[in-house]
Amino acid sequence: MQKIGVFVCHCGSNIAATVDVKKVVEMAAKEQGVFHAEDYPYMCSEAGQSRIAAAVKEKGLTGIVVCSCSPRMHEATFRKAAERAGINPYMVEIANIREHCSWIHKDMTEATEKAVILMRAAVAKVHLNAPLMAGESRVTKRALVIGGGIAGIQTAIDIADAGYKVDIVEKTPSIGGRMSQLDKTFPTLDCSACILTPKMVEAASHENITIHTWSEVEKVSGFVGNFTVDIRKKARYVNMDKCTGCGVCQEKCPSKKPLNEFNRGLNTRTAIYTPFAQAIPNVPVIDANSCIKLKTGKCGICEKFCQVGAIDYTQKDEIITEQYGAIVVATGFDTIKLDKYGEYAYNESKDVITSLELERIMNAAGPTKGHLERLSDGKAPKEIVFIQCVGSRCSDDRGKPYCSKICCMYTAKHAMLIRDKYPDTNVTVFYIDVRTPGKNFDEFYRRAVEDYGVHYIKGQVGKVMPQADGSLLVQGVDLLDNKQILKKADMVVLATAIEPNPDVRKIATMLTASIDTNNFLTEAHPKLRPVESPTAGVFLSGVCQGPKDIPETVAQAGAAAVKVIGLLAKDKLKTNPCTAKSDELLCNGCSQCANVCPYGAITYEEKLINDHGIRRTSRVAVVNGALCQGCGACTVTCPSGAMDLQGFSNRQILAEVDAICR
Amino acid sequence: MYRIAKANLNALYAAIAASKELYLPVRSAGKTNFAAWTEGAEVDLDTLKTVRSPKDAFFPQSENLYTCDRTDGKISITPEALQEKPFVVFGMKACDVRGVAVLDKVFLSEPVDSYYAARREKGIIVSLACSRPAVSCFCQTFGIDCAAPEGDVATWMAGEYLYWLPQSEKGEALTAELAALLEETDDAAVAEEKASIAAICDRLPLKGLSLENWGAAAADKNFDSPLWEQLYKPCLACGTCTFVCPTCQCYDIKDYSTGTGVQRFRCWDSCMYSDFTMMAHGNNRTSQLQRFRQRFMHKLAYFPANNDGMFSCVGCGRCVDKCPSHLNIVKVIKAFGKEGV
Amino acid sequence: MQELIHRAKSLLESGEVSRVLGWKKGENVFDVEPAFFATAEELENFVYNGFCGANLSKYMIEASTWEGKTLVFLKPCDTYSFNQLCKEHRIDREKAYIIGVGCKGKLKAEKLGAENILDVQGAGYPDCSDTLKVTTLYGEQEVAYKDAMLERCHVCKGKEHQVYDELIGESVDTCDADRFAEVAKIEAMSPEEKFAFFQAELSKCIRCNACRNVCPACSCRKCIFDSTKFDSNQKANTTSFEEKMFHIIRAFHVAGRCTDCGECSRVCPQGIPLHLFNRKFIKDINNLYGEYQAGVDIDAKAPLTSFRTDDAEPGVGRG
Amino acid sequence: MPVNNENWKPTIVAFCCNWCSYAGADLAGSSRLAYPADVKIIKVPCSCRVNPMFILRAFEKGADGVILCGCHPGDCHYSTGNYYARRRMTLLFSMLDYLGIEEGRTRVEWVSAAEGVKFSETMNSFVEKVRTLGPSVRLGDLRCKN
Repeated sequence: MQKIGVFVCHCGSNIAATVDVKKVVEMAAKEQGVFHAEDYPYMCSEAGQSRIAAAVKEKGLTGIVVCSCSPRMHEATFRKAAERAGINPYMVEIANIREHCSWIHKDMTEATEKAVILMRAAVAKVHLNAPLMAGESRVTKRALVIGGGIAGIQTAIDIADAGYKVDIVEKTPSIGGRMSQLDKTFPTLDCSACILTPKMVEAASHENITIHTWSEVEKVSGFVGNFTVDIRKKARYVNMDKCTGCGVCQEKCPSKKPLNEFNRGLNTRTAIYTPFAQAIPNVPVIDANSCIKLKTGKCGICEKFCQVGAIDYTQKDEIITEQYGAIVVATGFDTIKLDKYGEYAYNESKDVITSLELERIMNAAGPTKGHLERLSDGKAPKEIVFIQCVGSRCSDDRGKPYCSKICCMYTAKHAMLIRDKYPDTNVTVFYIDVRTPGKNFDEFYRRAVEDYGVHYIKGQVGKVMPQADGSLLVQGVDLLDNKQILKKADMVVLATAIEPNPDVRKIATMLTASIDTNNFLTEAHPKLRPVESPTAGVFLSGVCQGPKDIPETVAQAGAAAVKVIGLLAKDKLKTNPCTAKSDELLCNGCSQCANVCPYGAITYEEKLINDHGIRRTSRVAVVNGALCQGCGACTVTCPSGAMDLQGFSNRQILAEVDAICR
Repeated sequence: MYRIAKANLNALYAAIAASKELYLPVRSAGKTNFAAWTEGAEVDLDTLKTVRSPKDAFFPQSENLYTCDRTDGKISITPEALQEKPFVVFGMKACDVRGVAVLDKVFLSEPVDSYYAARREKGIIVSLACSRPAVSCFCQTFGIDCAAPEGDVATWMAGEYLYWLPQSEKGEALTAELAALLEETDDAAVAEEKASIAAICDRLPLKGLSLENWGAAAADKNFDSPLWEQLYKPCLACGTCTFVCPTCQCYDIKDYSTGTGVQRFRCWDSCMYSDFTMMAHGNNRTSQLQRFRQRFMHKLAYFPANNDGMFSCVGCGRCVDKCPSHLNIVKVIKAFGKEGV
Repeated sequence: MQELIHRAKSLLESGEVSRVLGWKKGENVFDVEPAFFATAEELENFVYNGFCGANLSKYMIEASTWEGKTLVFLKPCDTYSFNQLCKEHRIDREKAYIIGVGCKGKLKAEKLGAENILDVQGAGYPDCSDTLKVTTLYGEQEVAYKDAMLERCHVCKGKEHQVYDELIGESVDTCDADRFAEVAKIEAMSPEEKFAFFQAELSKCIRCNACRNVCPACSCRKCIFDSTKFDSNQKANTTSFEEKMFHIIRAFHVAGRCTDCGECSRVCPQGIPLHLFNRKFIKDINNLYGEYQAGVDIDAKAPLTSFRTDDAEPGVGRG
Repeated sequence: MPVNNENWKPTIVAFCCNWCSYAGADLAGSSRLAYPADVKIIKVPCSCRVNPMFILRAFEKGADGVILCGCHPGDCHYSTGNYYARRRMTLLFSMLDYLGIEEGRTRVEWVSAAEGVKFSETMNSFVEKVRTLGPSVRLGDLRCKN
């Protein structure tokens, strides 16, 4: 029989304005087993918590119900408070009378009635709570970073600097990511490569960092502190140890047709290639889909010219298995496909390009060697129109509902750079809003308008029409002047929305990390835990969590690293004690529970069972508490009810049901 | 002796139901069981044996004993009201009527079970002779004459009439109440019917079933017999035999949570069940052999030992018909009778 | 039948098996009981005829814990249950010597008017006849064999044994009805009709647990309706709810494991068509997750312990 | 059995998984998206924790509607839990329909932590549906209704 204390929080007026907390206290006091009930303005405050401790001491409470905000907010707080007061932390239950009650109901009578019922359900549950002890599990002091862009690189360097081993898995042949594709960066106009390359080199040469490029995460099992990850190292067909990066193979390769991914397909590359000059590692890969030797067996030119004998056509994909304590997702982004935006004529005209393509065109290592020219005829454009929010802030299902955040600034950057380098080229920007909330951002934008004469028009473009003479007719609207605009242009640049790398879905599933409707990974808490995933041991770095620019990405990368370091610094972790447990007297040994366990936490043993004096040897299920994550799938599969979940036992949940329905 | 035309029985039922509850065999979803009579109910007096016995009328499968309620921190206890309205159980067979006598031994001896006693007081038994006894019947073994059933009123179906004979004060009173529907007649038809029934009873395969080696003396004698080991094996440990039996009287007491309290109720239990008389330390009978033995030893040895030789089996044969494994009390009686001990 | 007895005796004598699990003569031709035989003399009471409906697989759970092998006679449909129990580690295949016996359809004595039967001719095996001659207390009658068969024999899954060591005796195909026709008929009813139908059937339930205890899939050491784990051991029969809860949950617990052996309906003293619950789940599983017959493949993934990412959503097809 | 009594309030039990739907309900709360107070939420770690027994028990004790909310298929915190829950509930609901229990009394809805709006809309429409059906009598135990 429990002695239960019920503590009702006002949460200032958040609860008390809608729920009659005194009434809840009054009703609680009448519940069976309730020996103490009180209310307080802020239960979570120091003073509030010490009231709990005082009541525990005075009344000898064995269980606690706090009627307050969501347990997702303060369950941990109250469990700690209980522990300090000398009660097992799992003897605490929260009745959520804020998010699930006071905030959604207006009528005080109704809300109070509901709060009383929620309180009763929690009291009914606590009656059946049992003290639970957290177990311990070891921490593997090594981190995995998925994605080798600036986010992944920065996270890896920060973790490595703290003295922990880090592996980066990058699916392309080189680390560097999107940032390596950029020409200049806003708002300082630094050369992107100039600031990124040293970081890449630092990562590559760091004694604690291992880089797996041309590799993908294949399988993840385990849990925080103890992940086991299979990494597929795709066949490179080039021996990394022998290759000197001389580049002869690429010069000689006769297969020159594949589109150059690094240059966004604006030109071609060879079948054996390094994506860009500063690639790390500076070892080419052979694109098996284009390589003549691999496709037909004839050719072998690269092998012939390679002086160190690094070419190896017999290489196979290799799966390596590694142990990690923490995993950081830094999978970055891509621009959305524009297939649904036929009005911009992106697929019709070579002179309608995305901003990222413009980056490559502006870049000295790009398809035009840095000359601003039309891809259709190589002529210098004299009229350029930028269109903002292509696919961003979109209310229909063609695009994304969110703001891609970086477009306003990079468009200002592009416009400014063009006006600077090609003063006789006119630049017009169609925008919905210009958003410049960042350090030196608005100043930067104003310079584009005021100093560089970029023509900003508030309004949307309805249609881009390729003309017979090769020019483009842009039909838009000027909302400030309230008039239709028809503008002839030589080039149209689309500020295309960004979206999480499409592979993130697969990775999130492997990691059991949740993703939102836009495929961005979900944070454990949007404000208070923005770099952690809800899945313990999985952290978020960069745009995989939400649109952000480079400094924000680097900041988040560092934050994720700190979280990882904090985890790896521990030798042991407390495990969740709310795990499944099998009653061996009832277990049939039928194996159904093991079939549904996602963690392989259930095994079977032949055991001598003493059932009230009747001895028998039986096959029974045994749960590994360190592996079990407490989902409860096994409990429902078990027909005899032998398998139960601690903290959410059958009888506890039924007690809640009964209390609600009574 | 009275009689009423079969065609007029509905009027009889209605007349009884006007002032009393009336339970009688009703066919529903393909089976005949005792149920409360309602206008339009499919009364079935032709089926010899209802699936469950009419013992429900006096000892229901589940019944409330009292209700505890805790509202506003105060506890109230309300005992279940005893049966007040008189009721008639119509169409009970001779074996089932004897079954009630067995229950009386249990529930009316000290301490008297007030719930049962109230029902016995208010209940009027109108029995019905068995015009077509069945192969599983062995009531003769227990000295029951299915042609002349006991009860407050005994009835016979013969020709186009139901013949009606009050046999007790209660029966006389009921007859008086129904006088308008009953006509006086002589015994001739009933005597003929009795003779016809007796002729059939003579041909019943279990006619000569002997209770030799049973009775009070068997309590110690049969307990350790190796025969149990062979007999119990096919037993599924279900409660079919118990729940169709007119004399099984074991019950469990449980609490049903109403949210603000409990309803304490009792419900039939079966000694065949593995959780029968479960206690904190487990069960006192740990094997199905023990449970199986208990059921038959109780009916054929312990009960007679404690009740002046009265067996707690009335030979209705329901368990013979219904056992999923075709095990039954007859096989047990015979096993010991044939082989001795 | 003599062949079966002969074979059993020789296996007993050779010591290959320690006992025989089969059917034993009763008081009457139809009250055959499942039985263990330890000696050749005992086997004189062995019987195999049209009334041997009892599925012996479940008795192998206990027999698996005994010393030595048990010779068990299994009809084709019983072998599904045997396999399913092997899959669930409830019985040990190594402890069983299985003689698969032929089946020509099994009889339900009730359909012959069981309570008055003195004798039935024509139900013997292997020489059963198309017409049964039934002698009753009240005269003789003839009944077509088919008309007296158990419901399950009309929707027989086939006469192939799924597991055996040897086969004795021929079978006759008895399937002459659509296994899911009854379920489909109910599905087509209005909710009110459905409710009325099941309410009438289930209100007969006396909670005797015969359906559960005979069921080879209900092999739990302790049923949740007997244990305190769910506060579900009420045993009560007071309202319309307990029986529904019991039968829904029982059907749910055996969903994907029930081989549709029909024992539940065979043994129900109140004649409740309990197979309609299990068969509803089987029909749904077949429709939604692909054809699945429990007891065929020991290694197959059971429908409720597996999934597809594109499974139908709950309530699919609801109005 | 629809009732005309406008004051009648249904009892609705909502099982919500801890990771998505419970958080979705929290979001509905912090976004002040109203839904009827008839809905009472029980937190479970995952939709796969919900035993059909819980649902029947709710009806037994007088619930008029039971709804189960979990992560969207593919997004389960435990990767596969809601897939099992989906099959279980599909079969259970099908059985309840088969027994003639009004189909509007049970529902499964996948609600993510980000879908406060969906949570609120789901509850509004579910309660509305149950209200039109009236008090549940086909699955209740009369003992707790007196």
